[in-house]
Amino acid sequence: MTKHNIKRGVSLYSFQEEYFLRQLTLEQCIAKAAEIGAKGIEIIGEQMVPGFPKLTDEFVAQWFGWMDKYGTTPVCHDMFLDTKRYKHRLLTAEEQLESVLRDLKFAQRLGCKVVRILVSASPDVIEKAIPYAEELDIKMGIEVHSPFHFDQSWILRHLEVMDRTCTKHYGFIPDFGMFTSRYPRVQRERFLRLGVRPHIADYICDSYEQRIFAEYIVGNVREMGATPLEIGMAESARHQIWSNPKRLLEHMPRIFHIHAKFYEMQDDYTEYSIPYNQIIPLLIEGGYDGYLSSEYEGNRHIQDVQEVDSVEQVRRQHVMFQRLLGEGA
Amino acid sequence: MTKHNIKRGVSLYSFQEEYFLRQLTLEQCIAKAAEIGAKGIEIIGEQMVPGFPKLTDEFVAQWFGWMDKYGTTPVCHDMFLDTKRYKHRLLTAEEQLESVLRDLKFAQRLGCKVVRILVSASPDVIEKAIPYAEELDIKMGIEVHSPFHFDQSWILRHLEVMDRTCTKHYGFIPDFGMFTSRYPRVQRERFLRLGVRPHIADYICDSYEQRIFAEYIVGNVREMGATPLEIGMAESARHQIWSNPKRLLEHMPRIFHIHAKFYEMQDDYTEYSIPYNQIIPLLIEGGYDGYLSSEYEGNRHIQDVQEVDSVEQVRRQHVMFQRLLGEGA
Amino acid sequence: MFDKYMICEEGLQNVVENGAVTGFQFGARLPYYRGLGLSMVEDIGITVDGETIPHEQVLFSVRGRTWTLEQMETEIEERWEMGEVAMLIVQRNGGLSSGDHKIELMEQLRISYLPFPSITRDTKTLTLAN
Amino acid sequence: MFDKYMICEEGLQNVVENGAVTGFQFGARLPYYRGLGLSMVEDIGITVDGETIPHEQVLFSVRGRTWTLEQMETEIEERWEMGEVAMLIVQRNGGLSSGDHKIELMEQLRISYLPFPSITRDTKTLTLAN
Ligand SMILES: [Mn+2]
Ligand SMILES: [Mn+2]
Repeated sequence: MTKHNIKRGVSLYSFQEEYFLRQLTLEQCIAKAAEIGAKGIEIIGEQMVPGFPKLTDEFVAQWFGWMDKYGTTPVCHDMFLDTKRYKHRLLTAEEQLESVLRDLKFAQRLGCKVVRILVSASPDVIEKAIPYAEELDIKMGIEVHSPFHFDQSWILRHLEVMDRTCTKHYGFIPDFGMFTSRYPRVQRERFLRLGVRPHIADYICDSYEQRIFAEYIVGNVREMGATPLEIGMAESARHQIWSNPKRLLEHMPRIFHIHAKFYEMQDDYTEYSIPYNQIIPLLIEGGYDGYLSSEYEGNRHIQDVQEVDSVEQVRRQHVMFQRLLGEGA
Repeated sequence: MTKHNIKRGVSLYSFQEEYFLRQLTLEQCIAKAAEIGAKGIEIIGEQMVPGFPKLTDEFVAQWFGWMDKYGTTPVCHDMFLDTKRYKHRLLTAEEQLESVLRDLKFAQRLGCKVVRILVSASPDVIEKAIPYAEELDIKMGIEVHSPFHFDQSWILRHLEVMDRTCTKHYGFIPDFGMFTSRYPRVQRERFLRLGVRPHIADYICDSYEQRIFAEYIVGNVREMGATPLEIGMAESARHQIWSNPKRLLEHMPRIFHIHAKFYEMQDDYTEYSIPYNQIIPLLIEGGYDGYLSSEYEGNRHIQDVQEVDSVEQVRRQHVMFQRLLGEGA
Repeated sequence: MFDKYMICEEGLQNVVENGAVTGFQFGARLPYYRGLGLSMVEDIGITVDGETIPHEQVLFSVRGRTWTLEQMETEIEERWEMGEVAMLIVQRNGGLSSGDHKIELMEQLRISYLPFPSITRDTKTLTLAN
Repeated sequence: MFDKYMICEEGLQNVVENGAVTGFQFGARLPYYRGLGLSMVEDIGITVDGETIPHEQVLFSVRGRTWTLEQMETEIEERWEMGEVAMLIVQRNGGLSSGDHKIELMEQLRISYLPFPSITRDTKTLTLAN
């Protein structure tokens, strides 16, 4: 295997079920990540830092204390941009910039060198934030999240800003949900439990796998006499995509971080929907040297019928990563 | 200007209004094309050849007679694939292959070296047609038509067949509708005549131009209290796209032909929606040596309020082509 | 895209057979930019002065041949060409009175690349000359 | 994605002020994977045993502070954290009788990246202990 410098980490988003239910504290999430070998920590401030965006000195000290104790590294903070904070108006461009800067500083204090920019953020606002990101030496990565993809018009607008400014502090965070080659089985099964008829679910999943255009799937399911729920399942195909993995190579210099999205890690340590065995070799080939940050997205599909075990799911993904990265035994 | 070998032509699709109303015969369409300098003729057999797919010797002789008389060249035939020919079943794969072969032979008899493959055609069926296309030396080009684009999952499936078979007879026909950077004005104005309120139309067009994701446009227009017609206008933004023009360079060796889509050629010989001045230089740079085949798509948007003059529209587009291709004065 | 051309302005007339008026007819076109095999013309709906014509009373006629709507379903060879004027014949004893009549026409097409039936309508007031 | 956790199973109780039962309260969470400023909690709808509670009788309380729904609209600083249990207080003389009550809860959120209001519901039967 080609030598590489790809590192493994986890977005604590993955543990949302357990954190939400107070089965795991923030410290325990970090401890679990460390046990798994996911040493790079991605955090969503608005998720697991009560009082966000305020950071007390005590919290910050504790945070770095945990990093030392568990041998982990802060990697990325995921920002949101509440343009609809006020009931009757959108945030002005200045207020939006302020919100972005707030998140850059938050990340900086927690030692994160990368900030995930929400895909809906305005390229004009992010452009204005570039000098601050350069000053703080924080890399802003717009999350390319399904159904967006590298060639999508809005993403191309962001790319134009990157090209024009030539900055090293504005790039991409691909979310590997954009390489969903099969309809997630956990999602299919949830729809079946809700009452979708098997022949409709089969049609949707088969069509998705054959990469039939989503509008055809929706239209054909309507023609099959679908219920509103079944149409809803068909419409979900609009939000999932398979796009061209080769774009990872093309954009490698500006890929700062990766959301290693997954829906279901199976017993055999493969993901049901996303062909990691095709994608990780491209990262090695392209010389990617950031983190593969686990992002588990399955809990919402199984919580109605079974106990969610996010930690086990992330563990399995890291067993897969180790295999594909040629790490250890 | 770099030397190039780009040729000019027209799809007779452009003259559909006049042909439909029997204001122009097929011969007159060809004569008009020649006058404009659009010497490469693209024909849709099912549109202007009564009795399709049958071709009489008389018709074929007349066809080549017209080509001689007007100094034109047959370039491309656009195929359709009526998978729903029968009421209660889809065509089998064999029947679909037969239908493709029928169109290859039709094109061959009319002297066309390229066949436009409908974007919805199955890659499995087209793969089976490759040996026949090679034998007949007809290039099959799948039309990459908005909202499809070069990185769209269905198109990538077609690309996989091209890569796997290494054939020279299966490639792409980009339809430049995939580079629609502004919402077509003629379409906007039709919606206004139908009753869309100006502030809604403005919101949709501005958002489209800013490349806001179509689902946001639809959702926001709903929140603005839109009528079903207004929602329909917003939904039309789902079918138009701006994609990455650089893909033309990447795929140049397998681009056989081009649909130079346009909605409205203005008095100043520029197109309102599609930035040809950005795109044609890429074709020159990439060494494209096929035809720019005019495809006028504006008639449906203006026929309710004015006489359609497709010939004038195509003429204006060719004035633009001449300028951008550095042809004559 | 050619909705407004579906019903031809001229040509509404009664059909006379053996001296009896057995119905009326008018010219119609496909609202589509290419011709289509008749089997893909899924339905033709006609309303005259607000009265819906039962399907079995409608005949489709082009280039000297005539089909019932049911027969069209299995007609694989013959086509309705682009812009071609076909005759829609409504079988109805006595036909229509002379003067103006409001005709509503619906054509439902099975277009293979659309995941839904294409349904298009046109309404015109035609004059039956005496 | 956390719909089923919106209403807390435990904690339905009457509110007693100065010896009088002035209402009842139960614990609730946001059905969302992050915390949200209170101004973006657009609406909270409560039904008890089929009876809809008027909005002005609902109070929201977290970490020792309490807001009416109207006051929440302009509360920019304070947040409802992810997974945090807030108290929804219904002002109603006499509160609820002891025993089982069917509670329906609707939370409407203004999520900036969604082009529509996020509306989520949960229904549970809670027991008011005596
Ligand atoms: Mn992500
Ligand atoms: Mn085209």
